[in-house]
This record gives sequence, C-alpha cells and structure tokens, in this order.
Amino acid sequence: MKMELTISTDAIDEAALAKRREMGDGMGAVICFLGVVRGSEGDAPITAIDYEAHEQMARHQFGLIFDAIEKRWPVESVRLIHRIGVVPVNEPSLWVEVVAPHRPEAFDACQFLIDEMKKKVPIWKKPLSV
Amino acid sequence: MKMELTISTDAIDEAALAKRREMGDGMGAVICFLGVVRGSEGDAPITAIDYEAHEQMARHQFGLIFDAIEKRWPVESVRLIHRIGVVPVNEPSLWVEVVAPHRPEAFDACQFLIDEMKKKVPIWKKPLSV
Amino acid sequence: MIIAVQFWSYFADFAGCKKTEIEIENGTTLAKLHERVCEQFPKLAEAKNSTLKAVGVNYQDDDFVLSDGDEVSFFPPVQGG
Amino acid sequence: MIIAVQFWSYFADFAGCKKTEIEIENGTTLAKLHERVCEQFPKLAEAKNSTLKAVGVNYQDDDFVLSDGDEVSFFPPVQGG
Repeated sequence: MKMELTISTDAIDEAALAKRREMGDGMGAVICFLGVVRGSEGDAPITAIDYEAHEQMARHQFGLIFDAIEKRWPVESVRLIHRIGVVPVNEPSLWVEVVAPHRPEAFDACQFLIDEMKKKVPIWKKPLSV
Repeated sequence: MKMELTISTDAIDEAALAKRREMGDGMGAVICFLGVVRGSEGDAPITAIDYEAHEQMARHQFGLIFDAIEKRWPVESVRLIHRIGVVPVNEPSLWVEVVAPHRPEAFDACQFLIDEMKKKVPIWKKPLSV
Repeated sequence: MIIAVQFWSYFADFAGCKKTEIEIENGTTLAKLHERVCEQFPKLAEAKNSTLKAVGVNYQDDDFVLSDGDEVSFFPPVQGG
Repeated sequence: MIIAVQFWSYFADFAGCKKTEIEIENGTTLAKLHERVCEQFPKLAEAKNSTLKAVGVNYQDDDFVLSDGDEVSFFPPVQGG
C-alpha cells in the first residue's frame, strides 16, 4: 500500500492533490474527505483554530493506523494531510484520500482511518476568536 | 439543500469542481467520491465502458434521492456528475460531493445516495474491449 | 389507444429496436402490456423476471393502469456508478 | 535518573511549562511518574483521569517501567481532524 503523510502549516491544495493522484487499472473507487474549520465551537463564534501536534508521535501513530488498514483492506493508497498552526474558518484542516478497488472498502477504510486518528493521533485544537 | 446534477459526456474535472465549491460557515465535512472505470469486467480486460442513460428519468430519480437526503440529514449541498458515453479505463464515470456540518451525516448521506442510485437511476454500462 | 414503448440497454438488442408502439385497450395494466411485449419479442420474455418497468420518469407497479399518451420503458437492472 | 517530561495542549497551560525534567529512581513506573507530576503541578491532578500518557512515540500503560533517556508526554484527549 502506498502511504503519503503530510503534517504542515501549508494550506491544503485539493486541486494539486487531485492532479498528483496515480492509480492502477484495478482501482474503481476514490474517496476524499475534507475536515473543514467551522465558524463556531460549542455556541461561541470563532475565527480560526490553532492546531498543535506532537509531530513525531503523530507520524508514528498515523503509521500504525495505515499499517492496520493495509492488513485489513485491499487499499492501493492512502494520502493524508493534517494542517497544523492557525487554520481559518472555512478552510480544511484535514484531507484524506483512499484509493481502493471497490467502494465498500474505500468507505470503510476512510472512516476507520478518521475514527482511529480521533482516538490516537496527538493533535489538539485551540479555538481562536477576534 | 443545494443540489447540482450533471449528466454529460464531458470528462469530469475534479480540480474545477473543487474550486467552484461554496460552503457555509457551519459546514465541517466534505466528502467526495469518485467511481472510476476499472481495467476489467469480470475476468475480461476492457478498454472503456459505454454508459447509456434514460436521461429524463435519471434526472427525476436522482431528484427523488436528493429529496430523501434533504429530509433525512442536515446536508447543505449535494453535487453529482455522472458521465455518459464512452469513459476510458482509469477515468471517473461518477463524482459525488456531499457537504454537511459533521462527518457522520456526510458519510451516511453519500453512501445512501450511491446505494439508491445503483438501485433506481436508469443508467447502464456496456464494456468495450479492443 | 397507442402506447409508446422504449427498450433500454441490452433490452434494445433483445427486441431488435429501441422504440415501438403498441395498441392496447382502455384499462390495460402495465403487467398486461409487459406480457404483450414478451409475446412480440421472445428474447425479452426470457428476461421477464428481472425487467424493470417505468411509465414516464417513474417506476410503476404491475397493476398500474395505462392512459393515452403514456410512454413506457422496459429495461434490465440499472448499473450507474 | 532524569526523565524528560513534556506537556501538550492545555496541559502546558496547566503546568505553566511545556517541558520539565523529573528525577526518578530505577524501576519507577509511568503511573508513579504521573503521581509525581500531579503533586508538582496541582492543576494536572484535576485532569488526572482524562490524561493520556506516552513514552516516546507510543502510548504506554500505567505499569510501564521507565528507563534512562525516556521522554514522557502527558496530554489531554486528542482532537485531530
């Protein structure tokens, strides 16, 4: 399984990511998920979220999750970008792509990846307001 | 709920679609699904699939599915493109995007949409080989 | 009255045409029309149990009563995606 | 021996620092170190039950025995995405 992980303060460029995709002839399903910063946390309006990562550990934990996916589903590739630092409202903090032969495993692997990330990958949010 | 449906012989331009996305401040999840033509049908290698649609009925049936989504989930927008005519191997025939406040409803609505499409929308495939 | 009938996907190959017209009596149901079609196009009879039936843009049940001007479609299981 | 300890997210605010060093005896477990940390930084004691603990890049259980050179992280529930 091809794996690509980026943890960076750069904005996520969906169009560029789509162009760089390479997939084999046997692959029939691509799923992309974007997690986008919403304009409120709880009831309070915010302008951005400041993401902090324990980067070295985050990379390791993402790697463990990718390995678990590779064991469980016939996924050809996973690409994941988590933006850190200040991410303004309406911009994505997370981009995940899973390429697989069929839709069910693409959906299952993508949801598994995000669920596991939310349990294990050491990244935290601090909401910012004006 | 905003709905955008395209049934066309034009190639699907993901980058352009991503750029045209508009989403409200309360939206935190975007899911895009691509269905891509694979290099074989059953055991036989193919070069493309020729998609035929009963277009008027397909539009109506997609509309019924979109209405069902709107009633069931707080989805802000659904965009769907089904390419028809000859779609070469490795190119997408289907692109679906769902924008919602949170991930669970985005995933559920997207899977519901594709499941219902595969039951009800009158589009058929004819595999082509050299 | 005359009903316009369309065949889609490989049903058009089975029937040897994409469209035809069939004359029916008032009160004819979709099931009855389907039987008439199967008599006229024997290869469609072989696929009878997996046939989907629509009137205009909507699926309809066997007991749907046809009216003048209805356009009926017969087709195999759909395969979008 | 000396253990490097890091606090992440609002645990750094609770502790008033992002990093510290704590001297422990051989055989000290992660749970024991956590208790020491909670004594030294009382606000962290309040969050004790929801604290996640890692040594290096891996989560470890309370009975993990620390070794010289270990880097220990304490942090609140993660929130990636």
